[in-house]
Amino acid sequence: MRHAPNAAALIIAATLAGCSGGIFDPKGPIAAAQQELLINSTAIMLVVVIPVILATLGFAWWYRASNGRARRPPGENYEGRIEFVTWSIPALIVILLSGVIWISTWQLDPRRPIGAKAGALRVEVVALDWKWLFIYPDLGVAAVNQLVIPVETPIRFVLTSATVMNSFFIPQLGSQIYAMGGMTTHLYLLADKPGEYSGFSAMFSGDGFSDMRFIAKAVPAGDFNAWVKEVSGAGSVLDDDGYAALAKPSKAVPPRTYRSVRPNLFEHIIDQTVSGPGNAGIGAAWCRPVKQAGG
Amino acid sequence: MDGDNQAFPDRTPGVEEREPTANYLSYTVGLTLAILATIASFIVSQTDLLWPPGIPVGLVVLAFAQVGIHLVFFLHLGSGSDHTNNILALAFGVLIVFLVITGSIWIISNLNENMLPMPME
Amino acid sequence: MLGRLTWAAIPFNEPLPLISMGVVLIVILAVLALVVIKGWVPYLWREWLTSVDHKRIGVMYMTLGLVMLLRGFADAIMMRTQQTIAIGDAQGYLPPDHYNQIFSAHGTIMIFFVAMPLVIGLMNFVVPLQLGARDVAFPTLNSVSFWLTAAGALLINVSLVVGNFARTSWWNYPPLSELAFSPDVGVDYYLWSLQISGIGTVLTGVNFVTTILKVRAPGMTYFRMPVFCWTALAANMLIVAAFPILTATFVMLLLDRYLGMHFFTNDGGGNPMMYPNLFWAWGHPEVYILILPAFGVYSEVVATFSGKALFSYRSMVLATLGICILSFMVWLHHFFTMGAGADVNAFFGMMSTLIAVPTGVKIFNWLFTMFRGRVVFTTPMLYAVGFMVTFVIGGLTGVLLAVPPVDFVLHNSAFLVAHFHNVIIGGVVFGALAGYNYWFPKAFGFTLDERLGKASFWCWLVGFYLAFTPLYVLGLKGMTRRLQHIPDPSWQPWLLVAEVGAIVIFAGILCQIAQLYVSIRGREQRRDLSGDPWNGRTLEWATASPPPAYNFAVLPQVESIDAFWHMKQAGRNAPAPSYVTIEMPRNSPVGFVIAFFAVVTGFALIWHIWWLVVLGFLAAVVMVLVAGWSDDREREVSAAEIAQIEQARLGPRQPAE
Amino acid sequence: MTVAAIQAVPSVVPTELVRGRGGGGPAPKRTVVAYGFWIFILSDIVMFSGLFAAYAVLSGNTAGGPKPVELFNLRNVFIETMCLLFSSYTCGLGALSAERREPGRFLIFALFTFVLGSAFLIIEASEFASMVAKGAGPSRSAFLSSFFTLVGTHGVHVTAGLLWLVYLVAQVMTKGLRSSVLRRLLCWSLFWHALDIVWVGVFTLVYLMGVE
Ligand code: HEA
Ligand code: HEA
Ligand code: CUA
Ligand SMILES: [Cu+2]
Repeated sequence: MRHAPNAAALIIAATLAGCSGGIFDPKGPIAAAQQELLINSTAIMLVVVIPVILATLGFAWWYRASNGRARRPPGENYEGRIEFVTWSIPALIVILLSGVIWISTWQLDPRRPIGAKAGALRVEVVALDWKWLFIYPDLGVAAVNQLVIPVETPIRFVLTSATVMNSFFIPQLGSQIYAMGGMTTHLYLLADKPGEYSGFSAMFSGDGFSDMRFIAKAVPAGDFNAWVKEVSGAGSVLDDDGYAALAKPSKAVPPRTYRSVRPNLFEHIIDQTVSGPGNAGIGAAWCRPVKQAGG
Repeated sequence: MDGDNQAFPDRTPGVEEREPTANYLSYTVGLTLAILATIASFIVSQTDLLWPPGIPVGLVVLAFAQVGIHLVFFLHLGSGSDHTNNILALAFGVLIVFLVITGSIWIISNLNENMLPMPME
Repeated sequence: MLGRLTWAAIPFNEPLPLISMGVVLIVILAVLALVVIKGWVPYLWREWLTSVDHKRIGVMYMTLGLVMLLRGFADAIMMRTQQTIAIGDAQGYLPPDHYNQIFSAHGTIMIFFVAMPLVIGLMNFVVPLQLGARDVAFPTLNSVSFWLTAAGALLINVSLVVGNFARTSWWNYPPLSELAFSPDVGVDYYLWSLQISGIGTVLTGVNFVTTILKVRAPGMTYFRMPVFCWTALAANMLIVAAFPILTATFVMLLLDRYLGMHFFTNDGGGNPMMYPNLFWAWGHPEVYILILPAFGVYSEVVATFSGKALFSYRSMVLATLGICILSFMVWLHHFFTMGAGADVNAFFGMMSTLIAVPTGVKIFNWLFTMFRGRVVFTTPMLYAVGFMVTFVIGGLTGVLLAVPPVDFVLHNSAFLVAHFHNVIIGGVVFGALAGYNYWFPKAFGFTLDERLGKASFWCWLVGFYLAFTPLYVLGLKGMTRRLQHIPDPSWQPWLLVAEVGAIVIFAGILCQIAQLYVSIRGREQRRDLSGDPWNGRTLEWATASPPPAYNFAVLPQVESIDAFWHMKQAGRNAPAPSYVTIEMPRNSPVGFVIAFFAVVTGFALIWHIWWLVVLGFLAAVVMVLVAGWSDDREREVSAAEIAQIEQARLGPRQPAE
Repeated sequence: MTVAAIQAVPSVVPTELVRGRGGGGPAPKRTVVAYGFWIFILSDIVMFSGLFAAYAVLSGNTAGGPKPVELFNLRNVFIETMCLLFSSYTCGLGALSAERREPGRFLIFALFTFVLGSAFLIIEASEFASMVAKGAGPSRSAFLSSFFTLVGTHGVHVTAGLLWLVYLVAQVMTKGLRSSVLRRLLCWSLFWHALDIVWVGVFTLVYLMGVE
């Protein structure tokens, strides 16, 4: 009986895990932790929720007016003791959950580097209308709607948007995070198994939103280096003109790669976004919205 | 029924019951205090009388004092027959204003900090 | 002359909207023609449109809510159908531009013009009766509130025909909603209709807080108020405290759009994150504005149909106030994934779960009210039990979303969509329908058909589980919300089930309509002469069904909680009642006229017809000034008149002296 | 059993029991109106809190445009503040005279209030105009958007308050100080004092903290 909630949660999980994709099919430590957290929290709550549901049905049925066998002693409700229980049961669960929340939120903070052996690979992500641009600043290449990463290597995503808000999400790897104009968000993920995982924007961004999808391909380190070599050998260059062409709204864009990228493109995009369309460069004096007025 | 209703006359529509309000003196006191608080605010902000990093705090404290003066001497909060309700409503309002303003500042400044180009190490 | 308005605004080239628009127009014209031919105009104008009677206004709110529910449902079924057929390479029958309008309209209409009118309508009808009052504190203002809400609803429906609605979701987040990305009128429709109805809602909040705190029957101390009045008080405090934030936020977005300011733009130093922050500072309290009155309904229903006082009135009140305050400290849980630090996320996550405590206490109290009671399964009680089972599941998934790292993978997923439909349908809609079935006899003097009512309940319950359980599953499989077409063909079976669920809910609506029809037809046999068909506990059952305009010929003297129950228990013979003159508010066209000009002004603002803006606004102001001048707002109902009405009503049933 | 039952109940509820806990039956109209208006004012202040929050968050975002220090003139702000303070004073005295049914005095105080309020508005308007002339209009930067909106909304309230005052003076002149008019005056004076309170927030947060 003690394990009933856990069992129930596991059954739900099992039905889902049978299928591929989604957050019950994790391929990295973050996603795995989140799956476990989800199941544990559900189990903790089911401890009270299942009895409540059963009691509701049970009481309603047993005390139906037509049931003469139900005992209904007259007189006051005995309040005090039950009242104490009604407050303390949810309170206890909430205290437990709060502990879980506090610890897990720090541990799974998207900005927290993942402690794996290899140094993190930096990938800059730019949300465009309606496709994703991935820049590998240290490797000098870039790709659209296609993300190739080495397995077992923490990836340090740095994200912004050249347009409206979007949310960058690869369910099988874990946490999503918003990409916003003029701002930089940060996310660490790690894939521990090779494979192709679907990624998309989880924040509605307009007409082309439904097709703003990409494949995140996790490959062994050797394959990754080969891929980089292959990419840098062919294809076009992502310079200012190339970027301007790319930034124009387009839907269901097929994956493509760039053999080289204009230096500091990411920073340049941020500047351009905050200083308004067509004003690239003038934004020298723009102020990152960091300094607050007092008060 | 009328006899019964003595304790709670049906006063709803149109019946007058004058509440004793303040007098000239209380308004004058209020004005004097408010002016003093205003002057103090301006002085604090323009001079180094107060330890400079403490100036914003000082200004906020003075603003609260000033609002209190207005509430007591101009709006006569706390006098009158059934003012508990007014004060409770005010307390609720102040709580909400406080939550919205400090909450927003906390949230947005935290977000901004987290969105610097350099991540935490 | 006509600003941005040209013939191009009417979608002649798109058959779908054109047909629906044609149908709607024909229906409206037919109804109008019928009203005119039958000579009902004067009656409608006198008795309804200008009425300031809280009972009539309540009924009008409910009608508005139910009619708009049909509109919202039409949107829902279109979305469900699109998502079942547009899978893989198929694009379905709705292009993105149309689909995006539909889900935006569905969310906006359901929240602002279905759920809000339903709960406000119930509060309007019930609260003054339960308080033993003659009307609300400001009856004319009440009518203004209603008509402003109706004006907003009208404006949003105009967008169907003239121009288009927003394609920016019901959140309307900038920068997407800024001029740069949404240059057409859709967002302006959204903003102005919500601004106009928002003013009405704030005034309702002011009105009801004052009513509940200042115009109760003699002897009704705070701790003798029915629980529904407590939840209504809390909900209206939340309205007063939350809606102005929304107003301010929309003002800023409007200034960005109309005067080129930079509150939420990407450029010019604007900060788009400020909008979600303020929007949810309103938005989270908003969901409790909806659920608290529903909790009140369940409290009344469960107590009545268990034949027992509510278990632990004290905890119920405390829990209500607790939820009221806490609801203002959790808003960040709607944007955990925006990138705040762990400290902020964890704080708001913990505060969110804290709300489970008072909510849980409420659930337990209803549970223990049934315990050792005598439970009668009427339609309202079925809804209450269905709610208790369903809502705890929605609450559980809500708490799950409140765990930040879990939300990192579930935010904006179908799982979230399932969560809020779970709590809104299983909580708010069930509550509204329970209240509708429970108080209908009081409002109209005859009972509703129980058989069809129960059939409708079962359709709703089964339909809900069929329609939304698949969405929980799909969310876990990585389906995000607001998808115009579905990328993964393996999801199709689940989507089919969801479609079936929506159809079962539709069957529920049909039962509901049939129930209304059957009951009206058989009303002579269904008359409720007692005024107390359910053996109720609170004061609204102490007067006739339907209640006279003044509610109570003699203000009741309250001595306990469940005042009417105790009166019935005490049940001594009455002294011959002696009546005195009552002053009642006069009917007033002010609300209707102001709302009319609000629609005109709003429409003109949307289309940039500046001269009409000025004209409409001035006309509304003049109306306010005219109304504010009058001192003659009450009419007297003389003692003799009251005696006559009361005699006619309870003459034969007057207890023997 | 229904209505009859109500009347059956003995109506003598002990006064001590219910006073102060709201059991005294419907409150007098004046109390109801004043309370309702008080709640409305609180909602208005919450609306301002949204604008204050926006200003607090955006005031650093000048987008290369002028900063608060370069724009604000504290001498003007001080004069504006004094105008509002004195107008609150005359407003209070006017309310007092009205209460005492002294229409003559009331009108004089109303005139003072109107003049002081208008002076405030004129200073504010000229300040706005000079800022716009300097190229520091509301669409220059987020800081200026939030500044003009916050301060301007307060200004719009003051304008509305003045127009309302004129309207009420007209009512006093035609109808005299009868109770319905007195109730409206009460609401107006609550409104006017509340604007003063909002202004305290404005000059502290926007002006003093902006330049210090
Ligand atoms: C009536 C409406 C309503 C209600 C009552 C609730 C109730 C709750 N909601 Fe929900 N919510 C919405 C309407 C509502 N919500 C809407 C409309 C959205 C999305 C809007 C959008 O994005 O478009 C949303 C979104 C939403 C999110 C954002 C998710 C995201 O965007 O990623 C979160 C996250 O924390 C959340 C949490 C909660 C919690 C913790 C409760 C709690 O109040 C639930 C408390 C109840 C219980 C827990 C059950 C009963 C308790 C017991 C039986 C006691 C024992 C149990 C425990 C101790 C766990 N809700
Ligand atoms: C009150 C709130 C409410 C209600 C009741 C509903 C009800 C329903 N909703 Fe909705 N929904 C939202 C609020 C609501 N929704 C919101 C806020 C969004 C987010 C929008 C956004 O993304 O921006 C959303 C989004 C949303 C989506 C989009 C999901 C996505 O983003 O991908 C879908 C898809 O299927 C959906 C489906 C449904 C269905 C099938 C119902 C059904 O249950 C419909 C039920 C309605 C009826 C059955 C009508 C009943 C009519 C009567 C009872 C009248 C009877 C008349 C008389 C008696 C006179 N909803
Ligand atoms: Cu997001 Cu700064
Ligand atoms: Cu919420």
